[in-house]
Order: sequence, then C-alpha cells, then structure tokens
Amino acid sequence: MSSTRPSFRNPDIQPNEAGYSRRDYEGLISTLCAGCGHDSITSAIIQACFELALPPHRIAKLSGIGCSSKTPAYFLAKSHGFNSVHGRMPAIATGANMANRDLIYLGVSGDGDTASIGMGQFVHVVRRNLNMVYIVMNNGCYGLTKGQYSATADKGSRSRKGAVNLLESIDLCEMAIQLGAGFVGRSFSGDKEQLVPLLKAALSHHGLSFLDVISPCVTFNNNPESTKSYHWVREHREESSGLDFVPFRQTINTSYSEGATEAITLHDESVIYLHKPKAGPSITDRRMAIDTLEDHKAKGRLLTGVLYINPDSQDTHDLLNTCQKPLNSLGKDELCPGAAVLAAINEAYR
Amino acid sequence: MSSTRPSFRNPDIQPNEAGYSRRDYEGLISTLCAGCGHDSITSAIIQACFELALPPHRIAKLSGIGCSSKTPAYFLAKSHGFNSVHGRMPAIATGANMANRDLIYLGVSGDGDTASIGMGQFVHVVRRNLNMVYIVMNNGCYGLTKGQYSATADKGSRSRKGAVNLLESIDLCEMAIQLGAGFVGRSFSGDKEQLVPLLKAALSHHGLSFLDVISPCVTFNNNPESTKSYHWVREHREESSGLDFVPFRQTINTSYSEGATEAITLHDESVIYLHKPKAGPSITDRRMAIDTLEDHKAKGRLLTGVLYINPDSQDTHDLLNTCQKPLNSLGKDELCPGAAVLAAINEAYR
Amino acid sequence: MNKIEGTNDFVIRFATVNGSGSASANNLFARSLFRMGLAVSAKNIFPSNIQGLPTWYEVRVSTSGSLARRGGVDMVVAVNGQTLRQDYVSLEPGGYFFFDSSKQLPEDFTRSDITLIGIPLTLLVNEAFAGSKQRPLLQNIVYVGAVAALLDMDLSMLKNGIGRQFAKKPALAEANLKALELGHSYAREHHADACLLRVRGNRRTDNAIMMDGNTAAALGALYAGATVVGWYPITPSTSVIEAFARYAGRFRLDEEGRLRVAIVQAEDELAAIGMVIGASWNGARSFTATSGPGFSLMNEFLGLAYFAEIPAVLINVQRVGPSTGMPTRTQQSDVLSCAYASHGDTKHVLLFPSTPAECFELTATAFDLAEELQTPVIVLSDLDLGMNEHVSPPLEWNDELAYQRGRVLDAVALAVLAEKAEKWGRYLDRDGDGIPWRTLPGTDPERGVYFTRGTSHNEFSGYTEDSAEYVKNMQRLSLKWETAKLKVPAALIQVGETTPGFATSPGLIYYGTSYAAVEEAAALLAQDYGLKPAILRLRAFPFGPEVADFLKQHRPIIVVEQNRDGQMRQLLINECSNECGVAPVDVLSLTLYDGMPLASREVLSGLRQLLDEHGLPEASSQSRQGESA
Amino acid sequence: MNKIEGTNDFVIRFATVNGSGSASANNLFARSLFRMGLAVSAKNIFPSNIQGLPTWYEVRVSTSGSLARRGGVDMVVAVNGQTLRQDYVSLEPGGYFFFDSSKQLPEDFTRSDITLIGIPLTLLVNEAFAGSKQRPLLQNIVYVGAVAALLDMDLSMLKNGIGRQFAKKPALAEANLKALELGHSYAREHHADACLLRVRGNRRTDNAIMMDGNTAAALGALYAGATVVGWYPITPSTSVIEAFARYAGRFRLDEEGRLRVAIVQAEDELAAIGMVIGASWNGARSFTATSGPGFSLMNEFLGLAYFAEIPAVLINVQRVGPSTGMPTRTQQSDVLSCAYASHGDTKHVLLFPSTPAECFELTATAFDLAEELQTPVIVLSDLDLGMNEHVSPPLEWNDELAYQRGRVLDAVALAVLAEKAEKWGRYLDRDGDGIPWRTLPGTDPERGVYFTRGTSHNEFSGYTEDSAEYVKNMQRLSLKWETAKLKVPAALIQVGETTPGFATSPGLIYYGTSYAAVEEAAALLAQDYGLKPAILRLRAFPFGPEVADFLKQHRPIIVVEQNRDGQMRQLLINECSNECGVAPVDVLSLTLYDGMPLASREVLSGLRQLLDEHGLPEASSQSRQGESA
Ligand SMILES: Cc1ncc(C[n+]2csc(CCOP(=O)(O)OP(=O)(O)O)c2C)c(N)n1
Ligand SMILES: Cc1ncc(C[n+]2csc(CCOP(=O)(O)OP(=O)(O)O)c2C)c(N)n1
Ligand code: SF4
Ligand code: SF4
Ligand SMILES: [Mg+2]
Ligand SMILES: [Mg+2]
Repeated sequence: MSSTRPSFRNPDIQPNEAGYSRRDYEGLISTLCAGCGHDSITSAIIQACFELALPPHRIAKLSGIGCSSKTPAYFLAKSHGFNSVHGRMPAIATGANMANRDLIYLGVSGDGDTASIGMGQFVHVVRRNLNMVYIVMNNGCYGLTKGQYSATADKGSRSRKGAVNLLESIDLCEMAIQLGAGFVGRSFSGDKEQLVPLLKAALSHHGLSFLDVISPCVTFNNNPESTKSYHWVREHREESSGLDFVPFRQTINTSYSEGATEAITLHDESVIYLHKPKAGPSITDRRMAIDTLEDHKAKGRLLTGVLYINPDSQDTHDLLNTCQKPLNSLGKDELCPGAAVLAAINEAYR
Repeated sequence: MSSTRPSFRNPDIQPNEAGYSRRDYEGLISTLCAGCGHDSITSAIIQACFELALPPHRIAKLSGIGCSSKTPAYFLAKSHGFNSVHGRMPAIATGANMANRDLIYLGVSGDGDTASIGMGQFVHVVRRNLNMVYIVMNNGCYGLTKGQYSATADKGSRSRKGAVNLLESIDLCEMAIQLGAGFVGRSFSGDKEQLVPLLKAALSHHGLSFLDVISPCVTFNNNPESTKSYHWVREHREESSGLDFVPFRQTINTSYSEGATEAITLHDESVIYLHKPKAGPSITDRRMAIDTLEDHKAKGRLLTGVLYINPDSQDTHDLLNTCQKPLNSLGKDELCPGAAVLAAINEAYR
Repeated sequence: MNKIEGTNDFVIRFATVNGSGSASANNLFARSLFRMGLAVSAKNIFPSNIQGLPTWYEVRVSTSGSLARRGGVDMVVAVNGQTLRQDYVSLEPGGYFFFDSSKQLPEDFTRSDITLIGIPLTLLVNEAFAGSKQRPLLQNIVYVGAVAALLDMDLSMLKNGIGRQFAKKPALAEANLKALELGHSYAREHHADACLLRVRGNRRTDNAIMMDGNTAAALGALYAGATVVGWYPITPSTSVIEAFARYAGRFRLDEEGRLRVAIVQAEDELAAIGMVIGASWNGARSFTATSGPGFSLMNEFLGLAYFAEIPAVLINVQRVGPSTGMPTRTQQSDVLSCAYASHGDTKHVLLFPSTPAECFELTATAFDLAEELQTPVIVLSDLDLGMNEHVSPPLEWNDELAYQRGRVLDAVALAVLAEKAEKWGRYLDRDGDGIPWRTLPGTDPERGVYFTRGTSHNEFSGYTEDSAEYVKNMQRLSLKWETAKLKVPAALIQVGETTPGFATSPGLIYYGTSYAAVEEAAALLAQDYGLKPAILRLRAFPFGPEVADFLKQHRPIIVVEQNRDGQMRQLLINECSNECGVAPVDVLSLTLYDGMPLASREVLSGLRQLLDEHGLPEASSQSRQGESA
Repeated sequence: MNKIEGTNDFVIRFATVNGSGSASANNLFARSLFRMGLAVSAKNIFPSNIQGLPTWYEVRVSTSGSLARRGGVDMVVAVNGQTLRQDYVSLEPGGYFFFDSSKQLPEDFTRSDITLIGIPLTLLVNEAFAGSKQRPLLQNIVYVGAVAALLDMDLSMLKNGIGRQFAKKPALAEANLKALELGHSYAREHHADACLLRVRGNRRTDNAIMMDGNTAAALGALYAGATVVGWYPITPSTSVIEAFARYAGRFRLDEEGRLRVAIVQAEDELAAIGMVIGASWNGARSFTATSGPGFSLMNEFLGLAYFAEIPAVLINVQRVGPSTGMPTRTQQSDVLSCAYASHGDTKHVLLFPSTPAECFELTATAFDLAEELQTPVIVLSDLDLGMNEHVSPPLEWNDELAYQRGRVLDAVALAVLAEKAEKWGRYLDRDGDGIPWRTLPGTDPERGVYFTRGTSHNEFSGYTEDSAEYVKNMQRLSLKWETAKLKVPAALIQVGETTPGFATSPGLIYYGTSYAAVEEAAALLAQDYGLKPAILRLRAFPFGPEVADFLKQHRPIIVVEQNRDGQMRQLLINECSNECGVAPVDVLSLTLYDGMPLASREVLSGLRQLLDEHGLPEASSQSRQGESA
C-alpha cells in the first residue's frame, strides 16, 4: 500500500540503518491478557522505532498506572522507563523533557489515567505543547481495576454486564486539537498498517503528538455493544486518509508524491504524505479538523488517521526560551555565578 | 431594552414577589480592590436572585480559593456558603447536590481555580451535568497570589509588567459545550444589562449552567494590552443576541415574543427569548455554537451572551436515577433494611 | 519419612494461574470446609494483574479454632507450571505435593521427605470433556474432587456448593459434578492411603458466617444510612463500593424504583473525598473507600474537614506501600499518615476492625462518630480483612437504636434558641466539650445560616486573622479531641497472669487484622511456656484512658503490627506517654510487614525472640509440631 | 506618667492599610535603621487580601543585638482608621500614640498613661502636594519623616534610601524628600520633646545583610545549580520562585541570550512536584517551593520519590494551618506531615534554616543531600523567615567546593564495571550503606538501563511481589535512613551551666525561625535568674547522634516550637527515645502558635512557667522593664 514501508521480511535478522535489529526494540514478555489491544500497540511501537532506526537508549518511556501503563515494560528494554503514579505521566514527562531536551519522550497512558484522574495534566501538557509522543491506549474502561467505565466510554455504550453508560464521552482528540496540540491522530490497535506510520510521524513531530488508539479490553469491554470493542471499531471505522511517512534522511533523496493529495513537511524535514479519498480540507486547519471529527461523530462513525498537524508548532522549550544544551548537562561553571557575584548581591542587601 | 426587566426603581424598598427586599440578597462588605470586576458580578448575582425572588435560604453558595472565590461572602448573607479549597468547588457542589437536590447551587470560581488546578473537576462536573450554576470570574490571572498568568490568559496578551503570554489560552465555554454542559454563556462584569438576565436564565436551567464572565483585575491585569482588561473587552466584545428571560410564573400569563428570533423553553417552563441581529444558527445546536465561537475568535472578537442551550438536558440525578426526595431528608425507616434482612444476609454467607 | 498427619488441622496451598477460574473452585473448597463446621482460614494471594500470572490460595483448618494463617504448607496443589519449583520447595517436610501428572516432573525434583501425589488433570479433563470450552474451569473442579478424596472429605458439601453456584445453569452444574467425581474417584483409586490429613465435620463455627470484610463494611454503611458515595476504583477497596451498590440496588429503592442513594464514580480521589465532604456538610451520611495512593491524594481535603468540622467517613483498605507498592498484598502501614493527615495541626479519628462483623459494626459506628464529633472518621481495614473471606461472628444490628446524628439545629431548635435569646455560633462551644452545633443549608429562612471555610474563623464562623480567636478555636479542637477519647470504642483487654520471671505480666498490644494470629500466638505462649500476657486490642484512635492504664501496668509492652516503622507504637507513645509515663524503651515493636496475611508462627517466633531478653522460660511442653518453620 | 525611654531599644508599630504604599515607606524606615548599624527586626503583619485591609509593620531595635520580635508596642503610628481603637489599646503604658490629627480622635480615647502625638498628615500632604496623584504614597513618607524627628534620628540614611529607590525618577525622589522633610519639620516644631525614644547610629550589624529568607533560598538554589523548577503560586512561597526567576534572568543566560533554566508554572502542586521528580530522575537539579495546602497535594508523589529513590528538593514555606488557615501568618506546623508524608512506611529528610544566610546554605545543601541520598529533601522555612527581611550574616559561598552529585554511573563508569564483571543493579546496595547507584536516561546504548517504578522492585529494579525481596528493599531504605543521620547538618549546641536547684542544666531545643526569640529569652533567663540552659538548635531531620546525647544529658528538656501539637517533640521522642531512653514526661513542650512571629517575651514567660515546677529561682536582678506584657 505504501511505497515507503520498508520491505524487510524478517526484521529480527536484518538490522535497520542504525544497526539495531527489531529485537533490540522489544521488551519483557507481556503479562497482559491474551488478545489485549495494548499488546498490539506495543508491537506497533516496536516496529515504528525499529523502522525509524531510533537508538533505543535515546528514548525515554513514561507512563502512569493501568494495564496500558504497564506496556513500557514490554517494549524498548534498552530505554530507561518510568512507570509513575496514576494520571501523572505528563508531569514526569515535562520535568524529564525540561532536564534533557535531546531525548525522545514516549508517554503511554490509559483512558482512565488520562481522561479521569489525569485530565488536568493532560490539558496542560498539551497546552504547553511538550515535545513528546503521548499515546492513550483507549479501551473505554479501567482494565486494571476490573472494568469500570472510563470517561471515554461512549454515551449509550453497553458494558459486558449490560449497564448502559449515560454520561457524555470525552473525545480526547478533539480536546487536544482545541488545546493547541501540534499533532493529533487516532488509530486502532487492530490496524498496524495505519498505526505504525502514524507513530513514526508522531515521533518526528516537534511538539506534542497526541495519539488516541482504540485498544479493546478483551476481558472487560469487548462485547459488541461496546464502542471500544474489536467488533464495533471494525464496523464503524473510517480512515481520514492513507498515510505515508518519510523520515528526513530519506526525503532528501526521494520524492514520494505520487497520488498524495497533501504533503506536510515537519520540523526535522521529514514529510507526511496523505492519500485522501477526495481532496478534502487540509489537515493543517485546526477548525476544519474539529469539524471533520464532529461530522463523523454525528454519523456514528469513528474517524482515524492523522487528524491535525501544525508543522510549525513551538514546544515548551521554545516558549520558555531555554538554551539548546540539555540542562542536565550543564556544569557548575555554567550554573553557578560564583562567590564574587554573591559578594555583590550581599552588598545590594546592605 | 428588555421588556421583562422589572421596573422597580428603588429595589431596596420595594420587595420582590416573595417578599424579600434587595438587601436580603446582599452580603458582607467586599474586601476586594476598588474597581475589581468581581464586585460587579457580585452585584449582578444579588440582582438576579432578587428579581427571580428566590428564597435566599434555598440557595447554597460554593466556591474554591481566590479573590473570586471570596465573593460568596459578599452576596446572599442568608444563604449557607462554603468557601472550600483551591480548585475543588465542583466536588463539594456535587456532594452537596447529591445530598439535597432541592436547593439551588451557585458555584463561584476563578480562572486559576477552574482552568488550572481545577481543570479535572471542571471537566467532570460538566460531564455529569450537575444541576448548578457554575460561574467563572475570569480575569486571566491569579489575583489573590498577585497577578501570575492563568490558563485563560490569551496568547499574545501582555501583562502589566510587559511579559507576553505565549501559551495557548483555554476557552472554558468551548470546552463546556463540547463536554455536554446544558447551558453555556459568556458575559462581562461591566455589563449588568446582559449579565443579570443571563444569570437568571442560568439559575432556571436544569443541569449545569456554565457562565464565563470576563472580570478585569484592576490591580494586576487591567492594562490595555491585556485581553481581560476593561478597555480591551469593551472594544472587542460582540453580543450573540439580546436576551430576555421570563421566569415560569410569568410565562403563563404573558407573551413576550415581539421581536424575538428564538424562544427556548426551559425545563421549568421559563422561557428565554433571544433577539439576534439576524436570524442566525440556533443556539440549541451544539456544533453551531462551537463554530460561532471559533468564528469570532478567528476575527479577534469576544462573543458574549447565551452561547448554547440544551433545554432537555439530564442532570446527574436523572442519570443516577436517584429518588425525588432529597437524600438528606430520608429517615432511618427509609434507609435501614433492618435486623430481619440482616439475618437473611448472614444466612447467605453460611 | 514422617508424613504430616492430622485431622482438621493442616494447611493446603493451591498454586494456580489467575484469570483461570481457579478462584471459584478454591473458594468452593474453603466454603465447604466452613459449612462442615470447621475453623477455616482462606487467603487469596494474587498478583496485581488480570490474567496469566501465579496465584495462590492458602486454606488452613485448625482444631484449636484459630482463624489465623499459620505459616508453612502441608499440602500444595501445584497446578501452575510457572511456580512448580517454588511450590515444591515451599512444602514442609512430611508434606504432600499434588501435581498434574499429565506431564513429567523435572528430574531434579528429588525431595525424599515429601509425598508425591500425581493426578493427570489435563488428561482426565481432555478425555471426559472433549470439545467443551469449559475444560480449563472444570479442571479446577477435578483437583478439588481429588483433594477431597485425599482428605477423606465428605462430598456432600462440595456438591451442595456446586448446586448453589449453578442453580440456574443445570448443564454446568452437571459438568461440574462430573468433574468433581472424576477427581475424587481417580484419587481414591490411585492414592488411597497416600495422605494422612483428614477432614471431619464438626460444629466449631456454629452461627458464624464466612464473608469478606469489604462486603461487611459496605453493609455497615448501608445500615448506617449512608446515602451519598463518592469513590474512585482502587484495589483493594473497590469491592466495598461494589457491594454497597449491589445491596443498595436491592434495599434502597423507593416506590418508583428510584434509588435512595447516589453513588458517584468520581474522576479521582480528590473529587471523591470532596463529594463526601459536600454531602456531609449538606446533612447526608456519606462515605468513600480507598487505599494508600488514593488516601494520599485526600490529604488537603481532610484538613479542610478537620478544620471546618465536617463529618466524613472514609474506609481505607490498606495495601502494601510506599507508593504503588504491592497493590494486592496486605499491610497496616497507613496508620501514621491517616492519624495526622494534612498539613498543620490535625488529628483524625481512626477505627480498627478485626473481623467482618467488626467491619460492619465499626463502619456503622463511624457514621455516628463522624456526625457526633463533626470530623472525619477513618476506618482502617486492610487487604487481608477486606478481600479475603473470613469466618466471623454474624453481623449484628439492633433495630431499636437510633442513628446518632450529632448536634444539628433544625428550624424548631433554632426558634427555641431565639426565643430564649441564647447565643448560637457555628463554632461556639455551648456545651464545654469542644463540640459545637451545626445547621444544614436550607433549614430556615432567617436563622442558623453560616459560612463554612477552611480559613481561620471565629466562633461565629466569621473570617478572622486575629491571633487570640485563632488560638481559641484550635484549643477547642484539642478539647474536642479529648472528648473523642471517651466516645470512641474502647480497647478490649484480656487480663494476663503474673508470670514467673517477669515483674508484671507482659502486655501485648495489637489491632485490626492481626487479631487471629496474635491471639493464637499468645495461646501458644501460654501453652508452651506458661506465659500468659495481658492483651489489649486497640479499636480506635484516639486512645481511651484504658490504653494508658494498660501501658502503665505491664512490662514489657509489645506492639505487634504489620508495618516497618512501628507506626502504632509511635502513636501510642505520642499520645499516651505523657499521661502514663511509660518509657519508650519499654515499648517493644514486633513488625511483620512482608505483605502476607499475618501467620501465627511468625508472631510466635517474633514474640519469643523479644521476650527472651526478658527471661522467657524454656518451653514447658513439647514444642509444637512443625513450629520450627 | 513614666514615658518609655531608651536609645536603640524600642518597638514601633505602623498601623496602615494594605495596598496603600505604606509597605515601602515602612521598609525604608527599617532599612535605614539597619544601615545605621542597629540590630533591627521588622515584621510585616499583613492580611490575606490585596488592598484595603489593615496591615501592621512592627519594627524593633534592640541594644542587646537581639533580632527577635520582642512583644509589646512602645510607639504606634496609627494611620489606619479601621484599627485606631485596637492600636490605641495595644500600646504599652508610657508609650506613644502617633496619629493623623487631621481628624479628631474619638472622645473616649482617654488613656492617661500614654503620650499622644498628633500630626495632621492628610492636611499637610493635601496642602503641600495639591493635585498630585502621589498623595497617598507621600503621606506615608511624611509619617516616616515625623517619626524620625521624634526619635531624633539622623535623616541621611532615609534620604539615601529615597535616592536609591527613585534613582531613575528624579521628580519622584524630590517629592519624597520633600515629604520627608515635611513630616520631620512638623514634628520637630510641634512635638520637640514629646518622645524619649532615641536612635543613634552604631556598628552592631557590620557586614550583615538585610534580606528575606525566600530570596536567600532562591539564591541557594541558583548557586547549587538548580535548572528545572516546577511550581504553583501560593503565599508565602511564591517569592522564592520570583526571586529565582529574577536572578536566573541575570546569571543564567547563555551566549545566545537563552536561559540555562526552565521554570514551569504548573497547573497545580501535584504537577509541580511531578515535574521536579521527572527532571531529577533525568539528572537535572530541580526544585519546587510551596506551602501547606500545596504540600498536602504532593503526598502521593513524595511517596513515589521516596520509594523509587529519586532526588527532589522542596522548599515548604510554612503558614498557619490547618487547611487554608491564615495564609499570611507564620507557623511551624507542617513538621509531622513533612516528616512522614505519603501512605506506607515513608520518612523524609527535613532541613530547618534559621536565618536568610541559612536559607541560602541549607537550600544549597538540600541539593547535595537529595542527590547523595537519592530521596526528597524538604527545606522547612516559614512565612516569618521567608517573607520578612531579617538582619542576617551575609550569604557565603566557597567556589572551591564541587557539587555533590551522588552516586551516578556514567558511560565510562559502566564500562569499567562491565570490565571488572561487577554487578550493578539500580537498587543493589554495593556499598553497604543503603545508598544504591543510579544511571541517567540516555547514558549508554547497552548498559545501565533500568525501569523506574513506584511498585515493589528487586535490586535490579524488576517488578516483584516476592515478600523477601520487598522486605529486603525496605530494610535497605531503613539503612539508608541511618546513613542519612550522619550526612545531614548536625544540630548546634551551646553548653549550659549547672544550675542551682536543678540536677542537670535544663536543655532547650528549638529550630528554624524561633532562634532569635529563644536565644534572647535564654539570655534573659541567665541574666534574671542565673539559669543558663544548654541549647540545641536542630538543623535537620533525621537527628544525628548528638541529639540523643543531648536528650540524655539534660533535665528537663523543653522543646520550643510554633505549633499546637508539639510536632517536633513527637519526632524527637519517636526517633531518639529508644536510643537515649529519655522518658517523654521529661520532654516538655512550649508551643506558641498564634501566627505571629515569635516574641522573646512570650518565650521567656513560657519558659519560666515550665521551669517553675522544677524550681526556678526567684528573679535575681530587677525584672525587666515592660516584661510583664
Ligand atoms: C491514585 C490512584 N487511584 C487509583 C488507582 C487504581 N488504578 C490502577 S489502574 C486504574 C485505572 C486504569 O485505567 P486505564 O488508565 O484506562 O488503564 P487500562 O487498565 O484500562 O489500560 C486505577 C483506577 C491507583 N493506582 N492510584
Ligand atoms: C492548593 C493551593 N495552591 C495554591 C493556593 C494559592 N492560591 C490562592 S488563590 C490562587 C489563584 C487564584 O486565581 P483565580 O482562581 O483566578 O482567582 P482570582 O484571585 O484571580 O479571582 C492561588 C494559586 C492555594 N490556596 N491552594
Ligand atoms: S484487563 Fe483488559 S486492558 Fe487489562 S490486560 Fe486484560 S484485556 Fe488488557
Ligand atoms: S487583586 Fe485583582 S482580582 Fe483580586 S480583588 Fe484586586 S482587582 Fe480583584
Ligand atoms: Mg482503560
Ligand atoms: Mg483569576
């Protein structure tokens, strides 16, 4: 389908351009339920990082608490990871990113972790446009505490026990777009074809990339009346546009425009090519993006793919005007004004 | 301007239909800065409650922490009040409302109190559509802690000290509409003509009524480059539509339709009449409401007035299917299953 | 080899995989023993995970009637390949290793001090239930049947249990009964005399129930008239709310089928406790249930409730900390953080139930106390008590007793006050005990209104920055604390016997879920060493005068608790030592905090070690079998 | 009437309205006294409000050099109508009542034991500055000029001060100088001999600075190399961050004008501390500043940092609790909640600065300790220390000393380890002191990676639910705590003298901002009663061995602190009494917690009362003038 997808047939054997094999991006064996959507996302993350040839140790994995938040243990065993507390991944990510702007930050959260207890932090990390990838593994329920509805459960959705959810559902993508995220996408754990390039594009974007990935909980929320079930998503999904992602090293030598209806160049000169069914509204128009989302919702359809990109977004460091050198690498000479200055300061207080 | 505005000229003397004078709705003397927008909102609240002839003791006033959150001490001295902790008014309001669905809940918050520390609670109280009026006295800054930017400060807005705010601004009205609030309005502390009927309508609505009232902080954020200053708001404001509110007792006997382009009947049969410049999109259409808001923002204009109403909204009690009788009034006979039932329960565990 | 033998006195551990249905089979087994009248303790040791990881279920039966975990394993039913080795090693010498002989055991499984009991579970089931999707579930029942055979246990209770469980699904009932027989007859046939453990029905537990503490606490709240719940899911407290919701759905419907209760799943624990405070302020009985991490998030609001004097009931089902810790293991380590939660000078009332019956009783009491004292009351349960099913006295309720709603002035009372021209202020101490009178919103058009705040306030709830008014209010709160000491449930004391070699009888202090293990250990002390310590079981904080008395009378004092830092010991010294003059050096700490339900053997050996220094005599009688573990 | 007299020894209170510009005038006055070399203490007593409410500014000068608030008021400058009566009443007999005589005093102001000094401030200003918008501000300078005249104070320092302040606005400087003269000459003319208080320059405070503790703490963080700040505004901690940002803007710019620091205004305190933890985990020095309510919100995250062993520096500028309490009053009441913050078994390192110099020093130390111990370190300041300007030794920095970054393995160290085939695990105790080695993200492609978690972990940071591994880890944390005792700043001890009538010299223990008042009270005890107690000033928790020694040696022990419940006393007993055997009854509590900066008179009278029972001798010399207040 996509001309850019690497053709390695046996990725475990053939290394990527940085010399890492796919196995170098794997993690511990998952302890999640067999069939859990989260495991598929885990493997898409592995694939995306492998394909992008990211050095694993330059990635930091962060998460909150929940089945979803356990996944960082199951990918990228060569990356430092931080499984923090419930709903507070964004704060940890913000601090970590402030300390070292040179690493890649990959945050994983759940819909409970983000849309309930973590709502405040979600809103504000988006608003600050922190340079990170923020993935919500969205199953509409609290997996780890055994299946309570979460705030992303759709109104009218039915749980395994038959209870109908009457509360409004929170659309995290729409919120993220509204709040100024630079990159927003939605996908489905069951569709690696879409998820992998989406992840790659998100990893290359400068600023906050938010990905809402519907990820069925087979144990507690996979009955067909649940809008977060494999069945429902497969039936109601629509793709915004086909997506090719061409990382910056390749863009220099290649032109991949055939058939693409829109090409968006990111900060690092990677390019996203979109293949839309018809030449629709541009994905870089914030209001259009929201409108398109709402349109699909009104029709009872779930729109997936890249939903919005602002290729020029400024991240938190840009906004704070911090130096290019990672703050955690500054030496005492760069940090401490010294005794002589202190004498002058003392003087000013006499 | 409005045919329904009561014509009492000296409200201190003439009582309302419930026999209360305007003074019965007043509170302690304000200790806010002279000229603070919050004081004007206070007086609009007094006016609205007086005009609606609400029995003061049937109202509960709730707030968080901040200059704004102090105001409940300055109105409705005959109502129980609860000045709680920073950002947590919604939780207190939720509990209180659950305990007694028969009182009127008037929550006051600030933009710091709601859009920063209180963001999570704001989102979720809206989502639950709690039957209350939720007022944000929005000055774009933290008044009580001396003027730091809040999350509603507009991007590009300049503080008194000259610092430019680079972060995205949060539009609480847009969020509230998106999250399912039943009634959303925006106003300006400097415009009582608009604010009083808006408050009256909000008080009559069943479900969550959210009011974002721009309320300049004269001490820390009233320079003309601030988009929350008297000057700026006066220059950039636009009214969605003129507004008449006719409480249900009066609607029975009167017809006030002249010139109105839209009439919306609330749950209690009160009617809101809108007078729009031209017959525009209906205020009961959620997506239109968001669109109109965004339209004005794009033009650099601040839209005020009723922004959205869902006259059929279901509140938290409706969603939870709780009994009509206030829970705090139930007696032991209605609450306690008794020893005989307990014996049966014990039996089931043998 | 000496096989372990005994009737109604052993420990069996089922080693299985979670999410595989073994829990219900194991439960069937334990409950059947209970129904036979045995003193049974059943501990579910499960991972923080939904499916596929090792789980153990430990069942102990005791002739002495002890309901404690004992320690040590006499038989292991090792049906989880992941832990086979560990389970093999864990077995006591003389014990029985029950395994699925469909597969060979590893070659180095060469213990000669145990008895191997192989049952080809997989093969049996595959054969008998070919094609059935239920096979994995039925396999669990097969081992139950086999174990029953080994113990020479009457099958009727097990069959009854299956009947009850599948009352509405006869096909399943039939399959399960078949599986039970399958295991039973295989074991009979192939391991007829292998096992010397026996089960015989008796009547030790007449009238008792077998229930988890969370259900009991939920019922306590229901009976006490709780109507508003704000909560957020967290293990191991979630089932308190689930049980409450279930019973409310049955017993709290009005004529129109509407609920006389509002249960709000909050967005987090900050909101949950906020809702409780809002509802209580407005006159409803309200509560939340949570565990450590959630409790930590409630700190700010608890200070508000303390200072603004708003009732609130909080059930903290403790798990292993710090931080996320071990969410599915038990501990008593939130004592200090609960007692002094929130910044500033704050103290909170705590209750410590020991059994499901007490979870019921003390939760109900918590509502009375919270309203009488106008302050938060925290019921400190724990995972062991809350989630394991305990044999317990039945729940008791006296219909004659009224709810104690505390000092609330209604419109009539306000009118009377006004007539008598008596002063009322929200924080005015009219009665000299530190407890003021409150009013509820909406009470009266003219009287009794006040403004609630977390800022400093005077007697009339007016905002104040006046030093004297602030101090006066804080001192009244201290006085209220003194009043609380006399209102909370008193500690329960068992008198000891003067012990040769000791100046006084030593004093044991414990609380909560430690009770069964401590009581058993104390009984063993008496039996084996002739040492009969006095025992005090704390049921509440603040401590009543009986606690200081006890501290005064006994040396040494040993406080047994399930945390690292001896948190309750610290509270005892902080709060009582001024009164009773006890020197901290005389208050010893026995802390056992590995996350497992307390085992009597561990307590006993800990006590012995501590008492040794004080001259514990030689064991008088024979050391108990297997006690060396 | 005996007028109060004295040179360089008095208390003046300015009673004004906040937001009226009086603060800067009062400040000018106090700083001028300081520049004259006097020992001056200046306390701003302000409301939790922005404008229009009563504010006091209390200036004390002492010949003895004490920098404490004294208690009592010798002169009040009563220019706030709202508090006129209260100010009138508050005055000591013999004192001076300075008022705006543009208006008449109420008729019932009839005290005959004080001297009235009327100055028609409003009239003077209206006349001299007709039409000027600056009138309200200038009026403040007028009273300063008048007070200077009454004290016979040389105007040069005041004039200098005005010159400095308005260096860039000559027109304003001129107006202010005129106002100063106006007040001065009016007072000279009309009240020439009214006042017997005098000010004479001397050199008591050579080399000292006058600074608020928050600025000093900010500088400490700057010097210690803090680069990431997560914070949320809250009184009285906000100015720590403001000062830090100000200095960072000057001293932390790179060549391109970019900041070598990231200061993030968080959405709340949960996020603020989370950012600190994230940044510290990633190898930056990071801190936050907050106060009580904010601290309560940080409980959950602090438990994570404790358990996952992540450095974090937190400055808690305490205010009056519980709950919102009195946000603009001072207290030391977060001691217990900081020491044991978060659920589960947790303990945190606390530091207690007493002066701005120590705010600087201990904040810098906090960063070293946090990284060396890999744990949160909380600097416990308070509103008095943080927001009032104190005369203090200058800030001191030694350029030779390196930052102590603790045990971090970089790529080279990892390679060396690998070569030597030595084991490394994130939580492995290689050195036997409980402190493990950490690595930073991004360090090395192959080595040193680990997974950080708040769940239970083994030595290699793997998730574990194993009881033994859990306990081992917890015990290592206890060992680390023991190690910390020797690393934290030791308590400072002044030896006492054996006191007639006492078995040993009594021991005074205090900490933090109480220092000036306690030291002065102790000096007075010695002077008036010949009683010279030993004094121990705590500077850190956990306590070093010197603290237990001190507790062992002195009777009685008196712990002076600014909270209701004697929180530090509890910590002392909890942590030391096992070692030193002190009986809690011997540890007395002097708690003064009304929210005002501690006054030496109050401390003295409190001490006397407590010591009386132990046979305090009669006052030897004359009781000090005015001390009866
Ligand atoms: C403060 C706190 N509250 C509650 C919990 C219990 N808890 C653990 S995971 C979880 C919900 C997880 O839901 P989600 O984020 O959707 O993840 P999922 O398991 O569905 O992937 C909760 C409530 C906790 N760990 N900490
Ligand atoms: C937990 C907590 N953090 C911080 C504060 C300090 N604080 C008091 S009011 C306030 C901000 C108020 O801003 P806003 O809600 O906009 O109210 P305004 O004063 O502008 O009306 C803050 C941060 C607090 N009281 N509690
Ligand atoms: S419970 Fe649900 S979310 Fe959790 S691992 Fe199982 S399937 Fe996945
Ligand atoms: S500081 Fe600002 S918000 Fe606060 S009272 Fe003054 S003007 Fe109003
Ligand atoms: Mg989920
Ligand atoms: Mg504000």
